[in-house]
Amino acid sequence: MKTKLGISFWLSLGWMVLVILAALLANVLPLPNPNASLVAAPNLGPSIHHLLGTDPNGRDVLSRVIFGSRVSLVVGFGSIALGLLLGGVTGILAGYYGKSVDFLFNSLAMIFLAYPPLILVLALVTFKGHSLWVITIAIGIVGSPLIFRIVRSATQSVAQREYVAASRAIGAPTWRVLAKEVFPNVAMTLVAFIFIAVGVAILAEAALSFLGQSVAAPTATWGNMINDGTNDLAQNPILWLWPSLALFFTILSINIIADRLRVRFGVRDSFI
Amino acid sequence: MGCKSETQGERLKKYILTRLAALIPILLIVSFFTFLLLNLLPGNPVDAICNVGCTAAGHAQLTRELGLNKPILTRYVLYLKHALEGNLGNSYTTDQTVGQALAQRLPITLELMFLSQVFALIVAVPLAIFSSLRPDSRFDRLSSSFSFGLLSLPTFVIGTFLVLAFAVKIHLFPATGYVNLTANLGENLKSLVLPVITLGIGSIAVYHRVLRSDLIATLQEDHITMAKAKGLSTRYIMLRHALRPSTITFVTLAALNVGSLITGAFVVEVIFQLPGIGLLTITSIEQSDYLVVQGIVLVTTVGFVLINLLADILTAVIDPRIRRARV
Amino acid sequence: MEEILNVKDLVVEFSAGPGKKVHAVSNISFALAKGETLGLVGESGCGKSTTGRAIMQLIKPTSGRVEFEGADLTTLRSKKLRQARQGIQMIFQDPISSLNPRRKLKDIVGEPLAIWSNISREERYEKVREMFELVGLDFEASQDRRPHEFSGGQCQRISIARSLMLNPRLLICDEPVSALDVSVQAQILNLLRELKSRYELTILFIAHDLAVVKNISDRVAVMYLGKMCEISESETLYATPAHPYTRALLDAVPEPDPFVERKSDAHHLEGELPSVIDPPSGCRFRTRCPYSQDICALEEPPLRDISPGHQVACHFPMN
Amino acid sequence: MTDVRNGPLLDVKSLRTYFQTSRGTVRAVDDVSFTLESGSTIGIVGESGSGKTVLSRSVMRMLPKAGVIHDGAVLFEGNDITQYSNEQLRGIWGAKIGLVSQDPMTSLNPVVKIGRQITESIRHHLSIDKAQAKEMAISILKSVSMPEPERRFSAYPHELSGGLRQRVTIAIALACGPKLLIADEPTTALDVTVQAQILDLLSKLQRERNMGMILITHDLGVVADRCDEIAVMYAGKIVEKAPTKVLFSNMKMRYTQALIESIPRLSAPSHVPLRSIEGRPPDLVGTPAGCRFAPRCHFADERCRTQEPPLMRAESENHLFACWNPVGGMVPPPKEVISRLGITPIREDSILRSN
Repeated sequence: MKTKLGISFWLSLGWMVLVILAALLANVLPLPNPNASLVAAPNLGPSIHHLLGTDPNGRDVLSRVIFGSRVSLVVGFGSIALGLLLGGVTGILAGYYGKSVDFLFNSLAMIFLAYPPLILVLALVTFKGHSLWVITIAIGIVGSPLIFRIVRSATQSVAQREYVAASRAIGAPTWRVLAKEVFPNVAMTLVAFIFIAVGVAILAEAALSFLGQSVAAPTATWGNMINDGTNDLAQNPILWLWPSLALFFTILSINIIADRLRVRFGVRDSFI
Repeated sequence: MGCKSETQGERLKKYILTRLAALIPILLIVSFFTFLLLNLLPGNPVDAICNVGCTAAGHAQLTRELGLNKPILTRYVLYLKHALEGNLGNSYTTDQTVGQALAQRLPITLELMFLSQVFALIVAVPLAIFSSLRPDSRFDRLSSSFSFGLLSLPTFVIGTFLVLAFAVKIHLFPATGYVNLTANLGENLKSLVLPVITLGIGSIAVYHRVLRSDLIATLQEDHITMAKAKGLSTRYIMLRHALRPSTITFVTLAALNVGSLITGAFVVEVIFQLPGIGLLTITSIEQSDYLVVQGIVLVTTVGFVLINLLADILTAVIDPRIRRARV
Repeated sequence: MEEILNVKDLVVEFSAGPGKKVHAVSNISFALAKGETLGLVGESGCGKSTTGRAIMQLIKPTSGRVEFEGADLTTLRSKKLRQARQGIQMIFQDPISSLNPRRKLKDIVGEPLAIWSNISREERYEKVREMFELVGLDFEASQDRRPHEFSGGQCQRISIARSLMLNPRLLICDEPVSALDVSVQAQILNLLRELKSRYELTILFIAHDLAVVKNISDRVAVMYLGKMCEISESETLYATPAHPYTRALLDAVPEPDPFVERKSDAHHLEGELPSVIDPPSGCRFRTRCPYSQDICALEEPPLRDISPGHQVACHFPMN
Repeated sequence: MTDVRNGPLLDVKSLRTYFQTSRGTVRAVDDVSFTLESGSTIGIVGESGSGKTVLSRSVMRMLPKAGVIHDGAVLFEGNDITQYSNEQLRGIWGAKIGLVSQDPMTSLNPVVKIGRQITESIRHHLSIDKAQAKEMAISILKSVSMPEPERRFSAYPHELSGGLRQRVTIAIALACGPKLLIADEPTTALDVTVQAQILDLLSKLQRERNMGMILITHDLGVVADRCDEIAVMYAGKIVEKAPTKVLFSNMKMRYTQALIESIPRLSAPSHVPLRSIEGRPPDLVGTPAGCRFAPRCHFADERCRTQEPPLMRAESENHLFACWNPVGGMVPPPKEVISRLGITPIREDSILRSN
């Protein structure tokens, strides 16, 4: 029996579609250059020409919010895709084979997990440079041992099920057991966690750029826009508000989507 | 049933000892990787110290002075030897040693993190208990959505919002700055109110959700039905029978959460200009103060590993089954 | 009679932490003749399921030989082993867990053919349809549905259908009816009996219920703590059990008939099952045996013939 | 709440428990009545999904609050406990009604020592001090034949085998000297050799303490020589109820007959085909008109499919059954029809008393 996904799920999905479309079409949309100064007078309020107004440098805020979403989305989805590649594949192998394979990968993951994630990312970014790709890879690497742990434990519980033994008894080769019996059942657990992970990755990037350690200025990111906004908090709080709202609604949507999928797939609510 | 002669206490002691012994190789590997990472990556402390006017000869001499021409393994062993003696090197940019800098900054960050967890637990635990007593009631749904919202709020958004509301608009608390604990306790706490709330809010959401779902699952177990069949009161069952097994995942989670707590602490320190480890890290990175960064990574990592070990021991104390399974 | 399976000195041990070993199966030997059904009984933890899985090579035996149709399965690797295994199939205890919840019934049952034969999809589903009818399932109504929509008994029928797709010679049934209700259990037992005569199957039937085992088996083997205690024709074993453990097992079975007086001399087993990590010396049953003497602790009783076809491992067999 | 009473220890009258789910109303227990005297045992036999566990919880009144509809009365020592407040119920749970549940592996709290799990009940109900409670608990552990009771007192559940754990749950149930013991599949999760020990222990304690016992099981073998009376449940209803020997020798209901014949027996020769019941038990949501067993019954006719058979009395005393085509032909003339759901809901117990 399937539970309904509910209105909150569809609203969240709608918001995500909107954000993704805007990010994809940002170049085509009639927006001024997000990094161009003085496209209009500084510190304008919202108007018909500049829907969200302008910042102290006279840059168009709407344009910056939309272009800023690109960084969040690329880092969020890109890093988790990388994390899945690294952590997901090793997780399935470790969970299914156990023994020495498991020992090897698990020890590696535990070493990675011993580092506080931000420190590791900061170290990587400091020495590799503040480019979008370095940030994405750094967050992906830091996230992969966590994804590994989730996939590994999900695989372990699936591998014990008797249909896996039955498939081996029929004489299925290992790749077939993994592809037809193990993976589809692990994937179910994974989907919900992956969305949460994307949210966490986006938050991580935003925190980095708030600290001035993400993609270098003047590229617009939600994090550095919020940071800029805090400087004028008393005079012009609205500058701080727009990127904060964009970030909040995006993370909320992702969390809601993840939670509804989790309930739908009957996965237990746990962060480990 | 294999070793009935051992008492529970002996088993626990043995468990802790095994875990402590396993800690040494982990710390060695972790510190080596840290060293390797910071040394193999491009970007060189000599470049950082030498400015544009640095000659090639000066460059080479500095490299020799810093011992950077020796093989990496030798350098690691030397670093480790010095580290064990309490010497983590000198900062290039200030006249402090790395050890002094850490000793000055670390207590501030620790106080912030500790207080924020106390705050988070005070709010999250009762919320979770009331939610789990009546899952899907109006209270449960309201508090769940509330924590869902909190979970989606980045620390720096909360922080700046609190500054705007309580410091800029109504001047209730200072927006920035830190008063030393030893100097004036009252002022110290007052200066930490907003940072602690900011940092704690993220933990509230995580703790509430996990403890709630764990309690709900525990309350459905057979042994709870049996406890009810004894005629025990709901309050007693909750405190004596449900909360304790539920704390196991909770403790493990809290330890893992320290990772994101450190991230949060850094951000909070920047917002409120608290002179803790976070602020030190950011400035050191900006100034490529390489030995300071290395020291920070080493200390936080060791601390992180120790906290997770503590959590493991704590779960073994709570759950007698673990002692046997993991030894 | 032609032997189809010959298990010789099978040993399965698992590691249980440093210096500790679980002696799950210790030196088990037995043979199955073509077309016969051997029941394997014992309490939980006696190693009967491990034996079944070790024969199938789902668990690697620590030592010993498993000869199936002349070939020693323990020496075969990967592809060869997979091919040899086609002749042996297995049915598991938990009917729900033995079917992948994400796949459709027709694909679950058709899976063996998808792996081993090159026939087209249509031909494959045609064979699946025939098998569905054989085990009493409606193909049209159920082919596109997933396992959770079916009851335990129906799921067990699906498992049986899947196991028969490759025309196996040997069927290993690991507690196939213990998770089912009595009324459904009878359906499955009857179905197995019918299929056995139709396909001339040899069956290794692993179960803890002695009455169920008696109903379906030609011969019965009793295991205790990883060791074989007694093996015999089923009528002989049930009428004149020679091992004190067999006797105790039989006495413990509650008979669903209030008019059958419970035997006053029935001896119920006292004490606890010893640990498989550190099993008792000599005869493993001696710690709970009412007839145990000094020699039982010192010397392990070998499995020996006490009458034609009746073997027992006891220093002081009954009767 | 007096002990001076004339009625039986337990008198269950037309008990109904329905659950409201998204699929519809599940009629888990549907018009069940029976009585139980002190010192006697009633066996409730049914397959999975027949509602026997819900029945035991309904008798104790231990049901979730939301989405449950109940009706009928449960007179325990003459008082209708369906009218009790939660506070009153907690006063009899553990003190006067003890519960032994199915799986000893999950029914003990894994992180609480065994001693505490026994004493907390004693201390709650009897308000005595810690030392006395410990003494009592150890003597109860002795009475359930627990080896080394003093040492087990401070052990954790995972250190015990399944059989010993079930002894602990029995000790817990008996701690305060209950009048009624409900054993819900007490041996299903145990091996056959341990099962015999536990069942013997239960019967012994029940006789010694003159308790009433409800023994719930799916295994007719378990109830055959340990119950005074047996009630067979099918799809939420009692379909036949009789003293044990009468039920086995002179069953009337076709389901009871099929159930008994489908069990493989040690005394039967090998390779005899078993009587099987085709199909599966009905879904308890929207049960069809007529006899609930009709779709699986070889003897079902038009009437069975359209008209629900009431509980009727057989020739022997205390033997009730619900079947239009009973084994051995229809014995009671139609005027002796005892109850007919929805038409004349006469309670079974009133008929029994008018006997």
